[in-house]
Amino acid sequence: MSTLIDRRKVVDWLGIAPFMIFAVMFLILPTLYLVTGAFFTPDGQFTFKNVADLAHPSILSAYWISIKVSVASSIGGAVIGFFLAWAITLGGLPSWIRSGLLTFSGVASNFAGVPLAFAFIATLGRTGLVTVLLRDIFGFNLYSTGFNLLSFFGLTITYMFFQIPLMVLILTPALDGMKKEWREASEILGASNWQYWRMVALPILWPSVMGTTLLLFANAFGAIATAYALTGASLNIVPILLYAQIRGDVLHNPNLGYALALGMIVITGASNVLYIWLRSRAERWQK
Amino acid sequence: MSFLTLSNIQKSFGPVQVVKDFNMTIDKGEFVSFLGPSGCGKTTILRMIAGFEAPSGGSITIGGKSQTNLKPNQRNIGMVFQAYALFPNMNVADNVAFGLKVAGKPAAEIEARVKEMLGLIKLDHLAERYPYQMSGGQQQRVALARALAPKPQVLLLDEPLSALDAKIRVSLREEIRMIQQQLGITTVFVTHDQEEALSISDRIVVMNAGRADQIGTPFEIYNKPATRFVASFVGTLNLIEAKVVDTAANRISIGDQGITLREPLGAVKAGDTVSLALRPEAGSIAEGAKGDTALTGTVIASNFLGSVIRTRMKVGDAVISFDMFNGPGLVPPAVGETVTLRFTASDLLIIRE
Amino acid sequence: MSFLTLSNIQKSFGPVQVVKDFNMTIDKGEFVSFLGPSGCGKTTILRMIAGFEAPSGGSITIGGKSQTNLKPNQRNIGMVFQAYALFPNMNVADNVAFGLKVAGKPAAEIEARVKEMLGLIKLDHLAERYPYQMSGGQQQRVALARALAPKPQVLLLDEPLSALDAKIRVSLREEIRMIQQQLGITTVFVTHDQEEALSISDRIVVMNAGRADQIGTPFEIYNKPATRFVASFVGTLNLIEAKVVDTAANRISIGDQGITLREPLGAVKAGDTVSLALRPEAGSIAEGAKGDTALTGTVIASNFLGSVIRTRMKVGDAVISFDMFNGPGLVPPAVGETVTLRFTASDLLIIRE
Amino acid sequence: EPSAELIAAAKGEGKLTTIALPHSWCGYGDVITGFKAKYPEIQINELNPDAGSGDEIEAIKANKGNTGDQAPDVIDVGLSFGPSAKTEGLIQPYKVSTWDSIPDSAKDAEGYWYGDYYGVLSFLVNKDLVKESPKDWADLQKADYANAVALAGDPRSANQAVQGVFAAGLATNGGDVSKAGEAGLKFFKELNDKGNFVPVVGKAAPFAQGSTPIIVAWDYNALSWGESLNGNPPFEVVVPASGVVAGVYVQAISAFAPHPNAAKLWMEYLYSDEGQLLWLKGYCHPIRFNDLAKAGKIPQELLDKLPPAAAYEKALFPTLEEQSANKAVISGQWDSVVGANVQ
Amino acid sequence: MKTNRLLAWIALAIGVIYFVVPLLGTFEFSLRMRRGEYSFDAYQSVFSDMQFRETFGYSMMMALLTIIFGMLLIVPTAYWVRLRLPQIRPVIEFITLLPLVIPAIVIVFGYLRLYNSSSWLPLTNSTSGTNALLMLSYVTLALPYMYRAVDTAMRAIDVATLTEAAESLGAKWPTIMFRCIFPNVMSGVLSGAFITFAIVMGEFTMAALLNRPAFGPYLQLVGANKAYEPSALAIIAFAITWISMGLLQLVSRFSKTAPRKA
Ligand SMILES: Nc1ncnc2c1ncn2[C@@H]1O[C@H](COP(=O)(O)OP(=O)(O)OP(=O)(O)O)[C@@H](O)[C@H]1O
Ligand SMILES: Nc1ncnc2c1ncn2[C@@H]1O[C@H](COP(=O)(O)OP(=O)(O)OP(=O)(O)O)[C@@H](O)[C@H]1O
Ligand SMILES: NCCCCNCCCN
Ligand SMILES: [Mg+2]
Ligand SMILES: [Mg+2]
Repeated sequence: MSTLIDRRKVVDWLGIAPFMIFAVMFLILPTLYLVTGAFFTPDGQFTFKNVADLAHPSILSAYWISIKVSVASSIGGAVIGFFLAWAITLGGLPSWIRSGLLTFSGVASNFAGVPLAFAFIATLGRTGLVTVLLRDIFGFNLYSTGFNLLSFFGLTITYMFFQIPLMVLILTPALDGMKKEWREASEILGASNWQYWRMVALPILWPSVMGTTLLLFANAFGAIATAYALTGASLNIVPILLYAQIRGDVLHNPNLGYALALGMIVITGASNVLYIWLRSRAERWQK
Repeated sequence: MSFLTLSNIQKSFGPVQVVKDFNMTIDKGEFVSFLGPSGCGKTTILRMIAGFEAPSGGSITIGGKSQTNLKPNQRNIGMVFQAYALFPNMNVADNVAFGLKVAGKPAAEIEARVKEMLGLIKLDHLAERYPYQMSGGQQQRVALARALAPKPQVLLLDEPLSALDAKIRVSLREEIRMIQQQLGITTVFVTHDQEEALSISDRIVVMNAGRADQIGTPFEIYNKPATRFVASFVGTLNLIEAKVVDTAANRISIGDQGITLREPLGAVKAGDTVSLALRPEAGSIAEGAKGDTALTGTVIASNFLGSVIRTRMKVGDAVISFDMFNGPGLVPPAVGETVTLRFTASDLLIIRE
Repeated sequence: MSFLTLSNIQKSFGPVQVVKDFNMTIDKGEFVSFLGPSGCGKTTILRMIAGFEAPSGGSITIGGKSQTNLKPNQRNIGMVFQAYALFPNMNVADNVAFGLKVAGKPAAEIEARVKEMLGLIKLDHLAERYPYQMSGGQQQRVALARALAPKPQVLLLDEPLSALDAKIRVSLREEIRMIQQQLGITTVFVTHDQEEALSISDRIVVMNAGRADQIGTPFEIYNKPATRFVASFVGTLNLIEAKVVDTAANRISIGDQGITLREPLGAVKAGDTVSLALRPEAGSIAEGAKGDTALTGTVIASNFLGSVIRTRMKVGDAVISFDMFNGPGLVPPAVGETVTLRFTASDLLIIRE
Repeated sequence: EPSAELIAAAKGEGKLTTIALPHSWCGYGDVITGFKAKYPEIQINELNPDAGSGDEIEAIKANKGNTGDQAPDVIDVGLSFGPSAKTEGLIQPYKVSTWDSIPDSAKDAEGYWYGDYYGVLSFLVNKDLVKESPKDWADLQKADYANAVALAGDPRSANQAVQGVFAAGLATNGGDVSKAGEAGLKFFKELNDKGNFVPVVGKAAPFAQGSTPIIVAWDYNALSWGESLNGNPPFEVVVPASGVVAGVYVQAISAFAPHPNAAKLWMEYLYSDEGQLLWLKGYCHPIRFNDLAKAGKIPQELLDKLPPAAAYEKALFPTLEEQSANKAVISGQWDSVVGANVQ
Repeated sequence: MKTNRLLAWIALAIGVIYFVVPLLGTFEFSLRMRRGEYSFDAYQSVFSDMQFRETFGYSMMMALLTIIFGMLLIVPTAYWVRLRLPQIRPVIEFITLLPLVIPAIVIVFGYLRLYNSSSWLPLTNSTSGTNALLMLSYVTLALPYMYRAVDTAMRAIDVATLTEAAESLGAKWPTIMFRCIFPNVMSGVLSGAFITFAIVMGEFTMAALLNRPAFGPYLQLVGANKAYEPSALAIIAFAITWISMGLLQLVSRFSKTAPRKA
């Protein structure tokens, strides 16, 4: 009998073998192959220097800015994306808007890099469409308010262009799962709309919202092309440093680059662990 | 004293009118059931009382106060849904406390009331459980407690038992009735299970296609159905086609057996066909059974239903079912056997339309 | 001739043994119901027959062939699930055709068989519908047709009706029974609704905590319950505590009223307490009711259940319910009235344990 | 002229893989077309035209042992990458037949790498937005040029940008090469504090769009971008009056080149008169410029399109040591000194 | 309810402004190629470029292959994890997050080391091998989105019971997978496909370093050297991708695979 159970266990694991083989071959091994470079000098000596170098103030500050931009854009994206997802699921809008926005989100969630940066420069840059229109028509000088597209804030709202759609895409199914009866039950018990959202809807959606926000965080944390194209010479964030070390024609210390990559993986891993822990708390009420 | 009044209520969804000129008054503390087939408008009326739908016409008052401009959360009504609709993120105690918290009641009062409610539904020991950890019947009891906790003026129940299985349904409906009587709360109960409606209601509204076909006590509904629809919807009914033999003498025949009816036949003539209704429990084939009328036929099936054995016999072209109580000594009639069913002529109702 | 045999079946999940040494043989064409409270192991046995779970011990044979090493898709067993489990992406015809297509049957044969099956469940006109476009009852009929289409050796039904409401449940169970008899297919039906089990089974297995308490015809189960559990689970039962007055004379007393039992009292002595069971339908308070025994008590409640009126009366400390058929002329006893219930002494069963 | 054996061997290989050669850079488009026309049997496989020097080196490293289409045969990298690649054993020696006419200061004695072309840093000016073009580095600090000045890359990773900072430093500290790095950073810090510096990477699109009205770039890039706009907007390329810094790129053959003979033939073509003049057509000064000029092989119309020759006479060619010292300062301290206003 | 709808319209309006204005800015600029007037010159220039059509076509092909292969890998995996290995889910979720943070260049350099022409699996030796490697790299990049989309869709159906129903009718696992599971998670497959499609159309690093003629590198090249065409290209790419998704959705609606109510 025990062989029977064992056989079933083996079969269970065999079922995810294709995925695991794929992940090992095309994700994990290639990464390890290089990222272990974090522990070597260019001529192949084992060292902790690269990892120790991460403690350099400019690198620490790069991590810190990266984390801040990622947190800001993931939370901003999550909040606005949430409202949009709400609008197309529970807001009583015509159904063509829903499918239109969903496919649009598919495209926009990957509209990044040079074209995106350029789009924002062409819109909100010093000579951008909106900036110029505001100035010429309303006599309003956007930049005299302290606004600057090439800044932390600018980068955050630019990132949100792909963060929001990602949120919409992933959260829509969760909102679809909200039962009408929950709202009615809370209404008939005297709850206001706000009480319903605070006490019922948000707690129920919380695990999905958190999970998606984590995804957005990682998404922003690893995004390089947009940041580079937007604030090329000015922004000190990890992916740019990393690329400068691996690809630049000046700095060029790939091993330090791999240490930077390792740091990013560790941070993502940590945020994932945090998420799993938070979720297990938030999901006490689930099977 | 009329407490909940529905006057000339209409409701249309687009071009379709699903509730048609509905009138009813319900007394304080009364337990009224809405009984009717699927789609007849029961839920719609309930939802209008709750305020989830606005009537297309007519008015609803509770305790003399028009509800027209009140939102659901201003009506102080309790509601229990078919699919429980417990908040999955809250445990039992929090679910029950919800309406009180929302009303800003002090913590001590909430705690006491929740305790009282859990006692009422006998689930004190499960206060910490989450909905997914409970059976359907337990969940439905919690839903009831949740609806009752804020002391609503009216309790609405929309097929609260239909997702449960038979055994639990019976015990829970008795519990609901008991609690309702204990609290004296005016209750509207929607169901399409006739036994359920009959067993717990003060009055029943039998609905048919957006209208009330009959409003009355269970006894009236069951024994004096106002329409053919009510007669056939409530209870199991034999519908028998009979031939008029003699209008003056109230004589008809079923197969070749003549019967004298109590009810006057009315405007028909000899040779016409009339529809008669007979409930399966109205007659008996026991020796010495009382009854001024008899029909003899051949048994074609005999079905054991537990406490009751239902036998079908053929009389001419008509098939007539009759029930007898089961007992250890009882031998159900065998298929092919000839039996004589005795009943009172007044049990035979003439169905007109 | 035994067709499906379960020998010494055991099943444990981790440390918990949920099926304990279960033995049963089922004949070809027989309709057997498994009846029992939630969690007693009914589904588990069914799933072992289907091959979804491997028994921890014992063997299952069908038509003499051991099923131990066969996967579910090799057993040729039809199954109907509580939640229908129709394939949402296929229309009715495709759902029914699924098992035949999978078996590689020629298109013409599939078409013919699907047509036949849809005729059987009377849904020919809905062949093009998708599951979400149909009511629960219709979906369940399609699930039945789908399970029957490949002509399985055995049909398994796991509470196929419990998600449906009362009215549909009754009509569908009759349909299932009819189809089963028409096709002569060996069927195992799981339910925890006793009326359901009683009304359609050739034999019933009453399960209790992983064991079969009794296996027998509905009549046997209902009228000769082997254990106290079976007695109380099947039907509504009055359990009455009585005091032994005279062992030799088989005399006991309920309240202050003496009764002579038919069944020998056995190893008890005067002054002991014994439990007696009496079904509500066994007695009558009608004048001239037959019966060698009588109990007189005070009515405390009278409940209208449609065809039946259930009255509760108090005899000493015991509360005894009894049913009478409803009829237009019938006036149910009023609360407080004193009535005498007559029944046959052999209806009083002694419950030992 | 390449030997017949080399040509035969190269044709035998049938393919050449290049990397980081944008067609608008230095006339590479024409160079590639010319090579193809001359040796139609050899297919040219162009890898990532937009790559930087670091990418080129990494591509060699990553493709050790790979003879697939991903492995570059030849590279064209910033001066400092020549010696370092040699040390790491990533390139192999080859001396073209015109070897002797390449100035000694611009080649590795053993033939591992050799300078190919140079340009000087210049200002590309959008005439729609900037009426008065800056004439020298110091002018860039004027209030007129608020939000106007951009580099053509990130000084932490792009040679072109590093040299821009270096040149600015050189101009403002009176020509002290050894301190030019610090001076350059100071210059840009000031520029940034005044709000004249635009931290967008300058190139054709932002130039046309208007967000980078003045770009500090190699003259050949400035000219090529400007030309490509067809007068929309009109542009001017200004070589500053002081701090004229020349940048030399070097050619080399990968040590792991899958097609070594085709690579050698490619070098022969690049260093032939024909190849050199094609670079010049792309506004670059080929390394044999003086040699060709002396021999009177340069058509006048090519010279006319370049900034006046006088501008180049003052050009400073920093040595390798000077370059790497300043580079370390500029790249290393850019973040902390100029820092950007990103918080 | 009415205030709800109003709020929804407001949210939508804000979203639309936020999303449309930058695209408008890009569009407006793309029209400015001719001095002093708006024209479609930049578009003409893009469309007349052979390379545009070639690279766009190539990337479309790759996108479709990626979607097909990716779904064949992910749907069964998500299914299996739900059915048999729910405890492994956090691990899978973490793995599928990795591609977001591991820089593409790190991954692709790894590929060049592991699967070069002299390795045990010389994928880069041939064009088809390299194409396959590129496609697999796209699957890797799409993993985070595909997995989540499919897993969410699977939550909505009772995977276990459907499987048992199919098994009891004699179905073997390919039938279960392709006739009973796939069609019912089509909504998830589709939304995963949308994102994948967009990823592949824009991806630069993998294609550039594996040296395949994809649209991403072309976009980058044009962006680096031209002024007006990049904007025109961005608009064109955005529009074509969006239209393709719309078509994909229409096709799937009319094919009878997913007749679920909205
Ligand atoms: N929001 C709506 N829009 C359009 N038609 C509706 C709406 N709600 C209900 N209906 C229709 O109104 C009619 C009455 O519906 P209602 O839900 O009141 O029936 P019911 O008696 O509760 O039936 P059931 O027993 O099936 O619950 C049905 O035909 C239904 O389809
Ligand atoms: N996979 C499993 N792992 C652990 N325990 C299980 C599993 N499946 C069933 N059980 C346990 O086995 C016992 C019998 O379950 P089973 O489903 O057979 O009951 P049942 O008689 O069908 O009940 P119900 O009427 O509620 O369907 C229950 O206590 C149940 O919790
Ligand atoms: N091969 C010429 C040197 C390479 C520099 N390429 C510049 C591209 C800018 N990103
Ligand atoms: Mg309803
Ligand atoms: Mg079960």
